[in-house]
Amino acid sequence: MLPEIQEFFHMGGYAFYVWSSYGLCFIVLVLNIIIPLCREKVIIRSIAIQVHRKQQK
Amino acid sequence: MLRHINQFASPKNFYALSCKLVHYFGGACLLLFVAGVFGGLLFSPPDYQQGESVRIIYVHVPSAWMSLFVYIVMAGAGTIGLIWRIKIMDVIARSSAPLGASFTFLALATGSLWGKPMWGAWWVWDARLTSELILLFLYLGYIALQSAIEDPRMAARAGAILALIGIINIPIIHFSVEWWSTLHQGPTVSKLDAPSIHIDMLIPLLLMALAYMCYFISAVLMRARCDLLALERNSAWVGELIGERSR
Amino acid sequence: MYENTSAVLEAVRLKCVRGERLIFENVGFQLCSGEVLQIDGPNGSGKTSLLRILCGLAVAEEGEVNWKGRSINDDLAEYVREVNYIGHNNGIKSELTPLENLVVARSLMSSNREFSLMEALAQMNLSDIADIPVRKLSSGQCRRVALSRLLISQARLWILDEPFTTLDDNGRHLVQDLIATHARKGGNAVIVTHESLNLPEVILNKLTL
Amino acid sequence: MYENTSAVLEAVRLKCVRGERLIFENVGFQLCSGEVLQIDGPNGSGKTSLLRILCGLAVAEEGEVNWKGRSINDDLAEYVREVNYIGHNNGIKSELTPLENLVVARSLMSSNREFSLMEALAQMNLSDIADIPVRKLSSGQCRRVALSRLLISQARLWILDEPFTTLDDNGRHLVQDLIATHARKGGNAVIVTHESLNLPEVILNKLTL
Amino acid sequence: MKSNLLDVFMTILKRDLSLGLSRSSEIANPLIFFFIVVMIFPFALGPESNLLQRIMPGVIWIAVLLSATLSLDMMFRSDFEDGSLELMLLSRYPMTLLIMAKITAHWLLTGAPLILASIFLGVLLNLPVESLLYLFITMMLGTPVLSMVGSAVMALTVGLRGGGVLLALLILPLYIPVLIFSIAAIDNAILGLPITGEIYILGALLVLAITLAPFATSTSLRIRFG
Amino acid sequence: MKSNLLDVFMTILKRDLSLGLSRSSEIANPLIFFFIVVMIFPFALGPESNLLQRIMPGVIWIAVLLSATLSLDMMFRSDFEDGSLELMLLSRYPMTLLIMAKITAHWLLTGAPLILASIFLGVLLNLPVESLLYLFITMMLGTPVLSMVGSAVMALTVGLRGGGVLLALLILPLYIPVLIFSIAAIDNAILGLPITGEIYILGALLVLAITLAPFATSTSLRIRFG
Ligand code: HEM
Ligand SMILES: Nc1ncnc2c1ncn2[C@@H]1O[C@H](COP(=O)(O)OP(=O)(O)OP(=O)(O)O)[C@@H](O)[C@H]1O
Ligand SMILES: Nc1ncnc2c1ncn2[C@@H]1O[C@H](COP(=O)(O)OP(=O)(O)OP(=O)(O)O)[C@@H](O)[C@H]1O
Ligand SMILES: [Mg+2]
Ligand SMILES: [Mg+2]
Repeated sequence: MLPEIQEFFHMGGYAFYVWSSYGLCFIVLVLNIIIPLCREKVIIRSIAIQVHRKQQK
Repeated sequence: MLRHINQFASPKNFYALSCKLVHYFGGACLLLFVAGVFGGLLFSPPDYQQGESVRIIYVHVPSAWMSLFVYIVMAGAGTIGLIWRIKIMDVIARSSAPLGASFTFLALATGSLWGKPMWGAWWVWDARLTSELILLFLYLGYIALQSAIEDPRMAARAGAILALIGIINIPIIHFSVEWWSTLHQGPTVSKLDAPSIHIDMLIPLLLMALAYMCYFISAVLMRARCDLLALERNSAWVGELIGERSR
Repeated sequence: MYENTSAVLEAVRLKCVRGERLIFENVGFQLCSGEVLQIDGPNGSGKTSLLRILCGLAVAEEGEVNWKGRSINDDLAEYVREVNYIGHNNGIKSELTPLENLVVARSLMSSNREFSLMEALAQMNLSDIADIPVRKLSSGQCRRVALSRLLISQARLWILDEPFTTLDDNGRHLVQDLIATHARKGGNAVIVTHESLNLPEVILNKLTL
Repeated sequence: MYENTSAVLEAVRLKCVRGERLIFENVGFQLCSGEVLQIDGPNGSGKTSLLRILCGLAVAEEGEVNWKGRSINDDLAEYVREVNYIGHNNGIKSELTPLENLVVARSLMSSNREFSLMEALAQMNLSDIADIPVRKLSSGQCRRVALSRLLISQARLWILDEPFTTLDDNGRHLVQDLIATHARKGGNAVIVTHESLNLPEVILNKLTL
Repeated sequence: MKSNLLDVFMTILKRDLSLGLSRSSEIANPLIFFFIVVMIFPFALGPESNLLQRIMPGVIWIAVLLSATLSLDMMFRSDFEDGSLELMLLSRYPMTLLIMAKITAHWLLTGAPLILASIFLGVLLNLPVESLLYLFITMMLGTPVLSMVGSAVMALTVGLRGGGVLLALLILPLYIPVLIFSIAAIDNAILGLPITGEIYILGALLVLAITLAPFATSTSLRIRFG
Repeated sequence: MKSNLLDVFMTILKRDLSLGLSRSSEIANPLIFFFIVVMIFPFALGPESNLLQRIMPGVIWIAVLLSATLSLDMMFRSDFEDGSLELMLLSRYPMTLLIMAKITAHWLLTGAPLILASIFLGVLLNLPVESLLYLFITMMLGTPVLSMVGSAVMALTVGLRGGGVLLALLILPLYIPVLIFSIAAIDNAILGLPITGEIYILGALLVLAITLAPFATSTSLRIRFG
């Protein structure tokens, strides 16, 4: 079992290329999800503050 | 008819609808990704020439396809926004740009990572590679223009025109392999009549392509929602929405 | 000279937002044929923004501008022919002489061919320097060159943004006379200025932002 | 506040030629401590040219300018520290905010460190917009930013070229107050303007070109 | 009315030409820049004349591309800054007409001299006759496209801070198709291969640009003045 | 007084840097322009990788030269137009000091990023280590010279209509030597020949520029305002 897993990760000598492509894709795709999520939070908070102010007035 | 569309495309309705869509497509995307990655890494055979490095195909080709597709979406949405003044379309065009740039970057990066073992160099000045690089610059130019113009309405309309002018490059990228003899792979998958690729590789590849597509839809909607909120921050429906939520 | 309708130019509940800030809201007025509107207000109150909306260079956030009863956006190209806008910027090329500048300006606007360009320049006291490149002129002389466009145009609506800046007293009188004559012929003018206007026999409306 | 000599600033038979044309000749005046000079004259008579000669940016064809009895060209660098020139151009960067602009201006001039920059801006009614890039301000607001340099400088001689352009009434009063206060402290000012100045308790000389 | 339109066209054309001629730098500058870029190459590549011969058409085209980009600035910038553009937008003539005049003037002031300079250089550098001929033909077809695409993009960026280089960033990718097909035509001509395909494509680009550029430009300008 | 001078130097430096950073395009754009120029060459010269490999150092240097020239505009133009330059001339500090700050800021904003970009490209394109090393060294010596010579010439021509020709004519004889010696150094290094001569000359140019440029610039500015 273990050698098989090792072989799988070895990728016939192309480990670096294969895993960094997949890794890069993963990172970029996840970043593109996280960034709008964070931005949404920030925006909602700032709008909430704005709304709050208006209500107080 | 037009009024119908306008009503559907009102920011408020769109915001509500997009929330659902993000969830559906996000879920589909996750499933497809898992299937595609497993299929690609575990169940598909290594290539007889390229060995295991061929597994890069499952991330490279969908990224490359999406990089072209997203540009078309961006230009199309921008044009619709420009002509019919539909705000949603402006927002979608604007949100597509960073995603398209990301896909282009991924196509370039994974292509380089594939090229090093195959051609012995990270980069060769091949027509397709270079034209893909141009595509990246087109996206960056679009983003730069958007950020240089402060008024969002003006920025969206200016961007639409730029994207339209730039669309001339898309066929050039796509057909570059046929027009110039190059190192890069010719059409293998996209020859519709007889794909010259093994079925065991084709299936995970198509799964990944679908996954990318779903990913794009949900990601672009997420971005669009943010932009919409920021744009419409002074309008009544946003006030109500946030007011309810914070209560 | 022009037909006499009521309310040639009408602004209805205009609202202007720049960046994120509300500049003004609910601004409206009506001008009948032959009337002049003076706009005043503190710095930054949106006078220039209002003028740009009136002449169709910018679009109001809300509200509309009507010309002879129709919204100006219905046929902007048509409307624009009736407008003569002179903004903060003079709109003259510093490499060309005043005369050359006027030649270009005349070909762009519905101009009054009878009135010769040299006469126009002479009336603005510019005949001595009609052939010196504008870049070598003083600020007031440049302003005069820009304002001499008023003389050769047949536009019915003049929109002037602080026309008197850097003009000397003689220049101020000249321009006020021009405006008064234009109004007496039935034309309209919308003028931003902090100074008090002296336009005999003309109905002068005021709007303070 | 400053020592009281007679004729702090003196111009002797100045002559100015631009291009080939003689602009003025034989222009001279004397200013004692605490006096203000208003220069007026038709457009193109050489007011701006005269100011640039007075502050050392240009050199007169003939004649000279003396500061405290010495020709300003003897030690231009020294003289220049005592001068605050605000020309037609505002000399502010449109990307920076008013506050940032003042920071730069302060570091360039012999400034009054006690007076905080925010106070200076507040005095010019700019505190609301102290953090908005100047490019987004209206023309009058820009002019105010430029003029707020007067508040933070310790220069003795103010040279102002049409300071009131595009200012509203409030701004005009503010600037006139500033000038009057400066003069009452013994400072000098040379001002080009077509408007009549109202500077209580200050000796106002006039020069017409 | 028709002759009137022509009148206006000619006035604007004359105005822009005389402006360009009066700021003599605006013609000379792109030209000098062009010569510099071309002349730098022998320094960078060493004096191997075979090599130089082979790449010269390409280098000349690159130099043309870059100088055309630099010269774009003069098309709208000063008109924007001194308010002339507002005047034009508010004129009684269709903006597209005025823009066509401006583009024509720009091409006459930059494109045409660049073509002459290229041919001059080509002769000087002993390029083969085919190269020269097709250099000329592709430039006649290509440089107007550069001016037109340039006007549209310039209109988008005029008045933006940092607009000069933003322009370069936006425009060079758009110029590349012209470059690709021109070079392909020249290379094929030297090798004796057919080139009608490339020439057709260049012609099509030109027609496309002529029909679309004035509209794109005037729309862009209206947008910028929003 | 001394610390005061340093203060002013730093204020101006900071001002120019923050101006440059706030118009982020002013840093990013020359960089992107640089990449685009390099990228265009394969289109024009065909994809023969040997040829491209051989001329890449030269192409990179040319691209640096062009982007440096383009970015010169930002050094004085806007200061001239909005009157800030007059303010500086009338300030109580020596103009040379202020100019040194401006030049430093300009180099930090354009020269330094361009060097990094060149090295990045060099690595990506598999340039041999010697090429890379000497590309780096010659750029460290050369780009400040470009900024300084540029500032002096720019000062002479700022605000002059038609100053552009003058700019190109004056700047060329001063830029070309930098290019020639840099490329000679790189070529020799690849061939294993001695290169101290070239490096010395570049160093001498740098020292000369540092000592003379601020004075030349401030004199030019005074003349321009005379
Ligand atoms: C930086 C390097 C690379 C870039 C920028 C790049 C770019 C692209 C692009 C844009 C496409 C989509 C073309 C279209 O749909 O019209 C594509 C497809 C493809 N690429 Fe690459 N590529 C690179 C390297 C490689 C390498 C090294 C290989 C394999 C040896 C490769 C194999 C493929 C394959 C098989 C396709 C699918 C072709 C099809 O059926 O449409 N690529 N690439
Ligand atoms: N760069 C120049 N070259 C040649 N002549 C010039 C130049 N600048 C101005 N002049 C001329 O010098 C004269 C004086 O100009 P100046 O700007 O000093 O006038 P001014 O009194 O300030 O006028 P204004 O009230 O219009 O500001 C003008 O007649 C003008 O034509
Ligand atoms: N480009 C811009 N972006 C954002 N806000 C702007 C912009 N231009 C002007 N503003 C803001 O809009 C407001 C109105 O500006 P406007 O130029 O219309 O004022 P104004 O009444 O003409 O003032 P002034 O008397 O100073 O000329 C100002 O408060 C200004 O800060
Ligand atoms: Mg205003
Ligand atoms: Mg003046």
